[in-house]
This record gives sequence, structure tokens and C-alpha cells, in this order.
Amino acid sequence: MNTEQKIEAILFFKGEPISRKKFSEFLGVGQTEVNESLEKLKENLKSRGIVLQEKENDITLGTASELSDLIEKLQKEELNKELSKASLETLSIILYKNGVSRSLIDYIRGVNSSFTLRALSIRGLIEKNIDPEDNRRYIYRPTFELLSFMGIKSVEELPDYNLVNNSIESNAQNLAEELKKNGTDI
Amino acid sequence: MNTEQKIEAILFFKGEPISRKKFSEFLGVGQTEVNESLEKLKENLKSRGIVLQEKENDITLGTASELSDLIEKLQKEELNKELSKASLETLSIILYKNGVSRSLIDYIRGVNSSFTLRALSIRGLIEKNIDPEDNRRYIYRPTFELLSFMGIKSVEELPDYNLVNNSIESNAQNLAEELKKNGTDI
Amino acid sequence: PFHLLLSLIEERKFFINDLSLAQVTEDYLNYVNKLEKQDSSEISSFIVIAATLILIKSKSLLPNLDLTSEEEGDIHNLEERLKLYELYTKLGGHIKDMFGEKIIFAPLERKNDFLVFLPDNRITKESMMTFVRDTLGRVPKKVFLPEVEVKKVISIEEMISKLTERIEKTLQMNFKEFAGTAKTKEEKIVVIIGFLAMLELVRQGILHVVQEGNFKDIIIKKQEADAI
Repeated sequence: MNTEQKIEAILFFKGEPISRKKFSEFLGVGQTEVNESLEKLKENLKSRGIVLQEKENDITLGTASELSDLIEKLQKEELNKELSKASLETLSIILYKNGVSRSLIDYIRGVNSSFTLRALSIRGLIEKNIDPEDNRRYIYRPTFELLSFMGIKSVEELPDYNLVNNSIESNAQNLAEELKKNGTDI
Repeated sequence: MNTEQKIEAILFFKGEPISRKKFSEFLGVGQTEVNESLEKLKENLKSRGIVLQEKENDITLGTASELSDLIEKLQKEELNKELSKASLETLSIILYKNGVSRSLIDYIRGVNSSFTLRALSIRGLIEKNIDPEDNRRYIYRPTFELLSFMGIKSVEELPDYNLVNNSIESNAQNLAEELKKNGTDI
Repeated sequence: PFHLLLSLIEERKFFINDLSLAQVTEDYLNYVNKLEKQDSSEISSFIVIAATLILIKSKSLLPNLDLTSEEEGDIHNLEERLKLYELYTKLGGHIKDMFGEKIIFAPLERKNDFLVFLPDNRITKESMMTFVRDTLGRVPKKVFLPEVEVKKVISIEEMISKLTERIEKTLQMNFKEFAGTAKTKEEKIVVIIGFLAMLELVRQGILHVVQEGNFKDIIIKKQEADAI
């Protein structure tokens, strides 16, 4: 069996996110082969009921977002789909920046975000990790759970994601205008 | 999405055998369509890492038999891994509050504990049961094997049991208050 | 606070710049004064922003008023932050629309066919007690004390006092200028006097915040700082 099939079997069996590095180690193949196989797998899953989700270097499988209503009926645990205004603002920054420090979140929101960050973290929508560039602070990132609730396979699928990330922050105003032109609701 | 894709997603999501009859009922389609879709799915999975397994009228998804060595190796590796700090923390809360809900564990730890609870459960250290007070959620307890491994007959024998248990109780009250105050947004 | 400011600007269909900020300053200050009765942690973040708006407004009323480079930096900063805030609240609209609508579900927990029991030597009565205590010890207290904000509030109070003085001085110096444009002279003076009265109100609001904090830990910190 080829690497693509092995990867699919492992993802299916584990039912949890696995890193590219882990695949490479566990299967004893190079990073390039892992990456190529993942691309093929993604392609092959396109017309199926299962999708491949990606976040940083982690991969996981989930059910197709189009089948949301169907699968929700099979889900016993209650789903919380509510988001407060504070949560929306905070998630928007964390998703579109795809990893951000608390101080920057507070700076953009103009208020202390610790309570909101804790609540979102308890819900499993965000996670914090030590900043690789400065080990005295944390970086907050979206979790697979958050991508799942948004129905996207990776952050790049967010509407206007490239528009936002390809431009420089100081052009925020122009961007806001651009979004308006694109018909984005405020 | 077509019936084949729906069946695949359901099998993947549930991870347990489901009867043809059940599919027909749940999807509201005839037996013929279920059978045909299952044939197509079987065909489509031929070159993949996942296979459709059939026993009498029950269907389940599994990993390809050629990959059984690989999966066994994965399983062993997972079980022989050291427990993480997150696991030990979570376990200690479950020991000091026998029958604790996931939301209280999450609240105390400030992060979502789903994956950690899964890992503890796979190793037979904890067991989960439906909460008698709310059937949409689970409560967690230490297993008998764990207690005897620790050399105790009941959790009350743990050092400072009453003190710690009271402290967990007061956190439970805070959580209840916050939920009341913030509605569902926590 | 940004939400309030942004909605004031958007109500008027303005873009974010020092001109529009000057226009909404009074509405903003009025709102902050109404907030007085709320808890100090909330109002302090509003007042920090109010201080910068006051600078912008003062400058727009009195172009001759000299601003320090720090003050100019604050103004520039507020505009930038507001633009960022606007951007991310707009993007937040996408999240609101999409969240929970089309969910990708992770598979349910796989059932264990075989029973295993795999403990770890680190699980002992003593270690479990240590772990549970450490974990409980990290649960944050219910109230987050906004130490930093309160310190800022105190310095803003000083800043407003000084600014009031500076405006009054500039006003006297520029009186001739005002007299020169007789048409709008009275109007301008009325506006500036009104604005000064507003400043005084805000100053009282800040004092109120500081007094509110009197029985809390924060003020002890302030006194310590003063002693040094």
C-alpha cells in the first residue's frame, strides 16, 4: 500500500489530529513524500463524504460540511453555537491573524481580553502556546474545533482571508473600504 | 450530497456497525438505494486506506487489512506513551471529585479537555457515564483498577480529600453562577 | 470603548481621521459621563480613550495649541487602532454568519474492543494531591483588577488639568485672532467654553473612578507608588 493509503488509514484509526512530522517519523518516509501524499489524499477526498482539515502542520479528518444537518442529528452532546460580541471580535482577530499575542488582541479591541480568551479556550475554540520567538508570552491560535464550527478545511478558506493577509496592517482603512465594496456586511 | 456520501460520513462519524435497515430509516430512502450506494462506496474505497466491512446486515468502516501491522504498531505506541501533564492534572480532578462533568474540568483547567479525557479513557484509568441529572452530558469517574493501583479502596482515602473536594465544589458554584450570568456564552 | 467610538463615526458616515474624531468627541464624553455609575474597571478603559479624543478636539478648536510628540503619537495611535478595530469587527461579520451553520464533525470516540489498564508510575496519592492543588491554584480570581488602567487614569487626570490650563492660556493669547473673525467669534468662544466645561466633567468622572477604587487593592499600589 502506498503512503497516501497509509496516511488515510492512520487518520481514520486515530480520529484525532496528527502532525506531518509524525507521519514522516512513523512511516519512515521523507517530508516531501508526506506532503505529496497529503495533497493527493485531499484531491481524492473531494467528492466524498469525508474531508481533510489542515492547521499549521496538523492534519485531521472530519465529515463534509454539507452534511452538517445530517450528522448533527446523530450528535448527542449539546452544541453551543452562540458567540457574544466580545467573542466574535476576539475570534475574528485570532482567525484572520492565525496566531496572535494577547497584547495585540487587547490593543486592537481596546479592552482587557483575558476573560473572553479563557472562555473561548474552555470551549475549545482557541488554544494558547508559548511564542517561539519570545518564551515569556503566549500566542493564541484557532483550534480544529473552531475551523469545524466555521465549516472550513483551513483558515485560508475564510472569506477575504487573502485580501487581509496580503496587505499591510497600516492599510486597514483601505481594506475596510475594499471589504465594503466586496459586499461584506458590517 | 448523494446517499453514498451520506453513508460514508455517517459510518466515519459513528465508527461502529450500522445496519442497512437503519440507513434506510435514517436517510429516508429505500432499501434498494441503500444497497446500490453501498456497492458504489465499496467500489470507490477499493484503492483507499479505508475499507467497507460487512457482517450479516451490519456495515462498518475499517482500515485495510494489509495495514493491520501498521495500525497495531500505532496502537502500541499510543498506549506506551507517557501520560502528559494535562492528563495527570485531569486525572487528579477526577479522583478528587468522583463523578465530575467535563465542563467543570474545563472550567478549572481553563482549557478544553476532550482529547485528554479520551486518552485517559483509552488507558482504562477513567470511565464515563451519562450524567443522571442531564442526559446530554457525561460525568467521569476513576476506574476500580486505578484506585487499587493507588492502594486505596475509595477516593475519600486520598490525602486532604475533604479540603480539596470542597475547593472543587466552590469552583462548581462559580461555574454555575457564571453560566447564569452569561447565558450560554462560556 | 472602540465600539462606541466607531458607531458614533459610522452614524455620521465618516471615515476615521482626526477630523471625524474631533466631531464625535463631545458625544463620546457625554456617554462616558453617563457611565460613571458603572464599575471602575469598565469606565477606566473608556477614559483612556477619552483623553486622546480630548487632545484631538482641543487641537481642532485651537490649531495653535502645541502638542508634544508623545501626544501626537497618541492621536496617531488611536486612529490606527480604530481602523484595525473596524477591520476586525467587519471580518467578525463573516464569523457570525458562518459559525455553527455548516459544521465539520470530528468522529465520535472509537469504542474500545479490548480492555486495557495502563497506569503510570507517576500516579500516586501524593502526586495526585500535588497536581490537583496546583491546578486549583491556577484558577483565576473572579475579578480581574485593572491595575495598569487605573494608573493610566490617574495620569490622565493630571494631563487633563494641565491641558485645561494650556487651553485657557492659548485662548487668551488668541483672543485677538478670534476678534478678527467677528462673524464666528462668539460662536467659537461658546464652543470652547462648552468644551472646557466638558473637560471639567470628565475630570470629575476620573476622580470618581479613583475614589471608587479607594477600598480596593489598586489604590494601595497607587499610594506606594506615590511614596517612592
